[in-house]
Amino acid sequence: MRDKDVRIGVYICHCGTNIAGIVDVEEVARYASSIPGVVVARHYTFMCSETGQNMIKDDIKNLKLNGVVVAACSPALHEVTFKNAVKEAGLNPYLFEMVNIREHCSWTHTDRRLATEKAKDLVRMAIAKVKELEPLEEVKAEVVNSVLVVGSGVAGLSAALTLARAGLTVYIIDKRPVLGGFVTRLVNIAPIGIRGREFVKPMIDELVEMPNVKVLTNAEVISVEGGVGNFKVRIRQRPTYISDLCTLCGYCEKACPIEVPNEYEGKLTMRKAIYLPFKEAYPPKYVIDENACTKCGKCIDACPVKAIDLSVKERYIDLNVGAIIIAVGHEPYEPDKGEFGYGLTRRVITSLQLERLLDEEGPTGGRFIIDGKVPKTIVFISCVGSLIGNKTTNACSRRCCSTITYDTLKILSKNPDSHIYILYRDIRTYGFEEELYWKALENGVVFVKFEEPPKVEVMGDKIMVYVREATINKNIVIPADLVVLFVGMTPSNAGEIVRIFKLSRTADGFIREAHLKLRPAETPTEGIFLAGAAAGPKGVMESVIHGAAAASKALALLLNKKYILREPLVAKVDEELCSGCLICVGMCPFNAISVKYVGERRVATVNPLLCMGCGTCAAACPSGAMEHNGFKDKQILAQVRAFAGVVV
Amino acid sequence: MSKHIEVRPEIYTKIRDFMKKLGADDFIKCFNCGTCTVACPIAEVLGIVPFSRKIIRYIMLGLEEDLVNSKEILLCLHCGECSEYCPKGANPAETMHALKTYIIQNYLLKR
Amino acid sequence: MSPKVRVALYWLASCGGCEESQVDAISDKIDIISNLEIVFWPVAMDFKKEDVEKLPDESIDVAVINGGVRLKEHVEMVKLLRRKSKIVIAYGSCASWGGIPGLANLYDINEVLSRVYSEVPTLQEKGVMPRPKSVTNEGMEIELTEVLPMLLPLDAVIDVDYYIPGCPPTPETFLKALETLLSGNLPPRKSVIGASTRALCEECPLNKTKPDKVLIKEIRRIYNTKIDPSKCLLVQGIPCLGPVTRGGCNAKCPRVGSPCIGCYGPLDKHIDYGAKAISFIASILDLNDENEIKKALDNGIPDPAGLVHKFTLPASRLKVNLKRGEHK
Amino acid sequence: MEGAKLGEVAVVGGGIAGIQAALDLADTEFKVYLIERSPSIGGRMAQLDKTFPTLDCASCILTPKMAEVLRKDNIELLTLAEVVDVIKNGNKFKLTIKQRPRYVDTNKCTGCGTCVEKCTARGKLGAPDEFNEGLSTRTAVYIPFPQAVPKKAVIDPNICLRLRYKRGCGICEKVCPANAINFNDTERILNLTVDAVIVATGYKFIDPRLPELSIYGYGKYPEVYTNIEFERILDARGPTGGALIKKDGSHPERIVFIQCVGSRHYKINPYCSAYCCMASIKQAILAKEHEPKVDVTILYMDIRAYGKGFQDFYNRAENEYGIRFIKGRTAGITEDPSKKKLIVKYEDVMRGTIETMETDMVVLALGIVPNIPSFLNRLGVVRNGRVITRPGDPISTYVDGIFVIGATLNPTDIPDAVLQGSAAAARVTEHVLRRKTPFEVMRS
Repeated sequence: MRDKDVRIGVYICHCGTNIAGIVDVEEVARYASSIPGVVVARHYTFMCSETGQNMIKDDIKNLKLNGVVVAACSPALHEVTFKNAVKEAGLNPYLFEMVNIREHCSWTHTDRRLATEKAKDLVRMAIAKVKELEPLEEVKAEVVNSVLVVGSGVAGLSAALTLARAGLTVYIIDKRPVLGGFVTRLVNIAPIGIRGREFVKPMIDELVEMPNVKVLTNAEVISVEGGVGNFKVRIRQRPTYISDLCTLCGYCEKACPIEVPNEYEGKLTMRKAIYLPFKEAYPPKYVIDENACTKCGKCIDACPVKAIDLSVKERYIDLNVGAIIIAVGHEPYEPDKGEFGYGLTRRVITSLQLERLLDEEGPTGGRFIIDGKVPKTIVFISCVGSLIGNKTTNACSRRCCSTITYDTLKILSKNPDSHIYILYRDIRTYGFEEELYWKALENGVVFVKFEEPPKVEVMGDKIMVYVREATINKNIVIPADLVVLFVGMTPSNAGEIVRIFKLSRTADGFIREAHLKLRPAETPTEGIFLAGAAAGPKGVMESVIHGAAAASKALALLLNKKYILREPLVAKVDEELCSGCLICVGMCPFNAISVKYVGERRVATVNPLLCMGCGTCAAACPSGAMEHNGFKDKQILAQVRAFAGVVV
Repeated sequence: MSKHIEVRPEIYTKIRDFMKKLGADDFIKCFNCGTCTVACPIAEVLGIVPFSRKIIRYIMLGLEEDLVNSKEILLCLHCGECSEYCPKGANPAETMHALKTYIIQNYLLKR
Repeated sequence: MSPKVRVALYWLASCGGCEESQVDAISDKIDIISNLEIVFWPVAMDFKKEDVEKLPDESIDVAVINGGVRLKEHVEMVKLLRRKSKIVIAYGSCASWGGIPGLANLYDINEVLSRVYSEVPTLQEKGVMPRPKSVTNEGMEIELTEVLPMLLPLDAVIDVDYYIPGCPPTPETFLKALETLLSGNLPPRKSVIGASTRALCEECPLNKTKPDKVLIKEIRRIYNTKIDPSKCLLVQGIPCLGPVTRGGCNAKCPRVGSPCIGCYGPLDKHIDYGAKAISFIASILDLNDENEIKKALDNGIPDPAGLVHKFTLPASRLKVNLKRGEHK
Repeated sequence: MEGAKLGEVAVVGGGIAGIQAALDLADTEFKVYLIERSPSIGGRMAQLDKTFPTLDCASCILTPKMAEVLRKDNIELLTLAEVVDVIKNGNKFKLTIKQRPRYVDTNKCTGCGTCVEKCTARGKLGAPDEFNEGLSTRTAVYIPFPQAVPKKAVIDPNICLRLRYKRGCGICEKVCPANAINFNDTERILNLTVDAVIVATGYKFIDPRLPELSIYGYGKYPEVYTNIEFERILDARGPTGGALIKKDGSHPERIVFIQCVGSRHYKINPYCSAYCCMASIKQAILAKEHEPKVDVTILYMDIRAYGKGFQDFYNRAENEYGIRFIKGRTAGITEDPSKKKLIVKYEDVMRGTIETMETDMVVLALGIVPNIPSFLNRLGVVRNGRVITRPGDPISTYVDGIFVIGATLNPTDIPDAVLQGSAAAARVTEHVLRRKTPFEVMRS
C-alpha cells in the first residue's frame, strides 16, 4: 500500500474544444483536487503539447509527485507520449494512469452535466488505481541476430534473401528434399510468363552462396520454446541418404526397381524411388523417397562414387533464433475420385497437370497432347475446391482467374484450332490483369457463367460437360476432349504449424495474421512473422512482396540490435502462494508459462518476453497466485470501489 | 440429360471466320455485361430480350439453328445505340448487320 | 508455572464433527490439556449461560466457536462470548463461512421449514411446525428460539480473530493452530491459522502425476467413474477442488482417490471461493462448441452451487435468498 | 543517434502505404523524410468510415499509425510538400521539394481550433471541404479532419480574406492563444540528398463527369454519388454527422450501387480497379446498418471477392443483410421528376430480362488511375501511364534505389498496400546495405 505518502498529480486536457466543449474541465480539476492524495490538479488546452508535458514534468520534480493521472484522449493515441514525459521527469512511468474522457465521454455524450459527472467518476477511479500501482521495470532481453525461415517457396526465399542480403544469419528449412516449393511446378507465372523453376533458381543460387545462410532440407520444426529475440527451435531432419559426393550420373535411378507416380510431373509420369525431382533442383543431388524405397540396396551397388548410405538416421538440430518467418505455403486442392469426372479418365486433369503438359520440359516435351492426341475442345472449370466441389475452403483462391486466362492463351499459341470454354462463377482478374481476360476473349475463348456448378460425365472418348447458360436460358452440353479443373489453394499443414507455433487459423483454414488489414505479415505472437500463401491464397508476385514484408519486420526487430525492451505489463506469479497446480500452464496461448522449482516446491513461472499480457492465466489461477502487472485484483477493485462505493 | 443442347465449336469458328471477312468480329470481345440490351430502343418494346447479347451467345456457342431462326436480327434497326454504350467495344450493331448477311446466305438462300 | 489458558468452547448449528476433532486432537496431549482451564463447554460439561454471564468481560482467553449462526439464540450467545473473550476463533467451515447447512440459503426459510417438518418421511406426526411458545404435557410453558431467515457465518454477527478451517479441521490442524496461539507470536488478526497459505495441490502426492497442461474434454462424476487413485483426479476429469482450496489437511481425500470437495475453503486472495472454483474448472474445460460445453456441464456438474459452494455459500458474494430452482 | 543511422530515405506520399514504409524504415534505424502533399498524412484511408471485410473503423486502426509517425524520432514529416524533381547522383538521389506555406507556425500551434471557430471565411465565403469531398464547406483557416497528423491549423490562401487582399480581417491572428499565425509565411524550396526513394503517391479517381460516364447523371441528378462521397455520408465525421440522408434531408428507401464506373471500359480504363466490389459491399452493409429498412441493390459484372475473408463478406452481405446482387450493367440513369426518384434500367443478365428500378440514391463505384508524379516520368520508369517494375519484383523499378508501392503501381487494397510498404522498407535496407562491403553488418 502506498496510501500514506501518496502524492498524485491530475491533469485534465481540453483537447481544444473536443473535450472542453462538453465536459466542464475546470470543474473536473476542482473535483480531483478535493480527493485525498491529490497534491495538484490542473487543466490545459492540450496536455499532449510541449507546454502540457512540461507542466507535468515540472510538477513531478517540484511537488515530488509519485503518481500521475492524465485525463485526455484514447491511450492508443497518447499513452506513450505521457509515459515518456513521466519517465523523463524521473518518475517510474508505470505509476501513471491515463483516462479517456474524449472517446469515452465528450464524443459520446451531449449532456454537459452528465458528461462532467462521468468524467469525474472516471478520474476518481483512476486516482484510486494509481494509489495501488507499483513501479515496474521494462524487461530487457538480449537478441539473437538470426532468423529461421520455415518453408522455401517463393515467399520463404524472398524473405530469406532480403534478410541475408542485409547481413542477418538465416536458416531456411523445407520439409521437402529440395528448395523452391510449389512454384517449381508452374510452367508460367502469370502475367510475367517466367517458368517457376527459373524464377526461383537465381534466388536459390544467390542464397546458397551466402556465408550467412544455412539450408536444411527434409527438415521440420518439432518444437519451439523461448520468445521474441531468442527462440529455441528444435528441428528434425529426416535422412537424405545421399551425400554431396553425388555427381547426378543417374546410375542409381536406372538400378532402382521401384516405380511410383512422379508428383513433380503432376503424377502424369512415373519415377523411381531414387530420383532427381527436377533439373535445377537444389541441393543438386538425387533423393530417396522414403515411403517407396524398400532399401534393397541396388542403388548402393550402382553408385560409382559411393554417395549413398542407407543406414543414415534422422537427426535433431537445435537452433537459437531471434525471429521466425512462417512461409509454409499452400497445397493445391486434390479433387476426389469422380469429382467432376476426376480420376475416371486421363482426360480430366487438374490445373497443375495442365502446367506440366504445357511445359517444354514436361512429360510431353511441351506438346499439348493427352493420350497421344491433341485435345480440340477444352473445358475449364474454375473454383474447384475453393468455391465449388466436395470440400471447399469457401474462399476465393485469388490467382486462378488470371492463370486460367493466361493458360488459354498459351494453349491457343500452341494449338490455334483449339476451342476453349471457361466455366466460371465470377471472373476475378483484378487490377491490370483484367487485360488477360480481354486477351482471352479476343482470342476466341468462350466464357460461360454458372450459378449451379457444372456436371461432368465421361462418355467414351468424349467428356460431356453440362451447365446452364443463363443468356439463352437453356441447359447446354459441351462435348470436350479435355476438362481442366482449376483447383484452389488449401492450407498446407496449417493445423500442425498452428499447434507447434501456438498460432490460430481463420475460418478458411489458413494461418491468422495479427491484423487482417494493417498487420498482414505478423502473427499475434511477437517475433513470429507470416509470409506467402500460408496466410491465404496468393500469387507468386504477391508472395515475393509478402516475404519481403515479413523480412522487413524481422529487420526492424533484429538488425544491428543487441537488446529488445518489452513492456512489463505481463503476468507474474507470487511464488509464495503458488501451489504448482499447473492450471495456468495449459491456459497460456503463447507458451509463456513453465514450471520451476523453489527448493522442493514446484511453482509456475512466466517468461516476460513471451507473455503478451492477455490475462487468461490470471483469470484461471485458482489460488490468486498469478496476477497481471498493472491490472492486479487490488488495483482493479480499487477502481470498482471508487466507482460504486461498494465493498467487494 | 437429353434436354441439353449441344454446343458446336466448329460452327462458332465458321461464323467467326465469316464475320471476320466482313470486318465484324468484334463481338468476340463481349463479356456479357448486358449494356446493349438496355441500350437497345426496341429490345424491351418488342420483348426480344436479351438482345443483342443473346444473338452473340448463339454464335459463341455455335447454335446455328437458333441463330438463323432468330427473327430479332432482322428486326434490328442499326441505330447503333448498343455499340455506342458497349463498354467493351464489341460493336454489337456491326455484328447484327453482318449477321443479316449470314442468315440470308445460310438460311433464306438455301431454303 | 504460568497461569492456565482460560478456554470456552461452544457450538452453534453444527454436526458435532468439530468437537470430535477437538477431542481427537488433544485427548492424549496431557501437556496441552494441563495448560487449559475450560470455563465453558456445554457439549461435554454442565455449563450454563449464567456461568458465562457472571464472568468479567475479556476474562476468557480464547473462545472457540463452531457451527453456523442459525438461531436467534446463537446470536445472543456469540455476542456474549465475544464480550467475555480476548480472542474468538471460528472453528471449522460452518463457523468460518457457513458450511454445508449454509446451502439452505439457496431457499426461502419457509421452504426449508416445510421441507424439514412436513415433507420428509417421519414416524412422528407430520406437519408439526416448531412454535415459539408451547406448553408441555406436564403443563410447563417453554419458549423456543426463532430460526433466522438465513444461516450466517460467525463473522457476520461478531468480530472473529482467527479462523481454523475444515469440515472438520483435522486434529493436526487444530494442534498447529494451538501451537501458533500458544507460541505468543500471534499472526495478524482475521487470518487463518493451523492450515497452509497455499492450495491443496501443493501437498497432494498426485500432483506429481499431472501432465504439463491440465486440459479436460469431459467432466466426470465419481459415482459412475472408475478412478485411478494413483493419478491426479482432475486430469481424469473429476472436478477435484484441490487447486482452489486451502491446503493443510495433508490432502486426505485425494490421497485415497476421492476428490477434494473444498472443506478447507478459500485462500487469502480469494474474493469469492465459488467464483474462483467455477472459473478454473471452466478454464481447463478444453471444448469450443457451445453445445458440447453445455453437455459437459449438464452431465458433469448437475448441481453447480453444491459443488463450488458446498462450504462457502453464506460467505459468498451471492447474498440473495434464492428461490427454489433459481440457482440452476 | 545520428551516427547509428543506416541511411536516409525519402518516402513520397503519406497514405497508408507510405506510412507503413516510413514506420518500418524508422524501426530499422533509417532517417526518413515523409513527404506529403496535403496538410495531413492519412491519405484516402483517413477518409474512410469503415474498412472491409472486418468492418474495422478506419480511423481507429489508422490513427495510431499516424500518431506513431509523429512519435518516431527517425521520421521527419514534411506536409504541404511536393517533390518536383529527383536526380540520380551516383548512389544518391537529390530531391527538390516545394513546400507550400502553411501560414501557421507548427511549433507554436496546439491545434486548439480557436482560429477555426472565429474564421470569417466560412459558408459561401469558405471552400469545399476536401475531406468531405466537397459535400460540406470549410473555413479559410482549418484543421483538415479531427484525427489529422500533424493536428495543426493551415490557412487556405485562396479564400483567406487577409491573404487575398493583404489587409483586413486577420481575426485568427488576434484570437490565437499561441501566437502561431504567420501571414508572412512563404513557399520554400527544400533540397534533400537521400539513399533511396519510395514513391507511394496513391491514385486518382476517374472523373465522373467524363462524357462516356454522362449516362450515369453525375452532376445532373443530386442523388447520384460517387462511392467516396457516399463513404463521407456514412461517416460520423461526415457532412451529415453519419446520418444516411438525401440532400433534402429525407431517408432513402432504396440505394443502387453501380459497379465498374470508368473501369473495365475500353475507352476509359480497360483494367479493373480491384477495390470497388468490396468497397460497395461494405458500403451496402453500412447502409443497412444505418437504416435497416433500406433496400440495397448492387449491379455488378463480376464480384471480385479475391482477398482473404472477402468471399465470406460477400456471402454475408447477401445472406445476412439481404443485399441484392444483380449481374448487369445499366445503360443510363434518368429521373422521374414527379416522384423525385431516379430510374435505373438494367439487364438482369442471369435471367435475361430488362428491369427498371426506382431508387432514391445511386452510388457509382468509380474507377481509379495511378497517380504518377512527373519525376518518375523523367526517371524513365513510366510507360503508357504505368510504372514499369522488374518482373519478379513488382515494387523495384529499373532505377536502383527507386521503389514504387501501393496504388501508384496498380490498383491495390489496404492489406496489399501495407505489405508493399513493409516490403519497400526491406528493399531499401537491402539496397543500402549491399552497397557497402558485403556482410559488413554481420561482422560488427
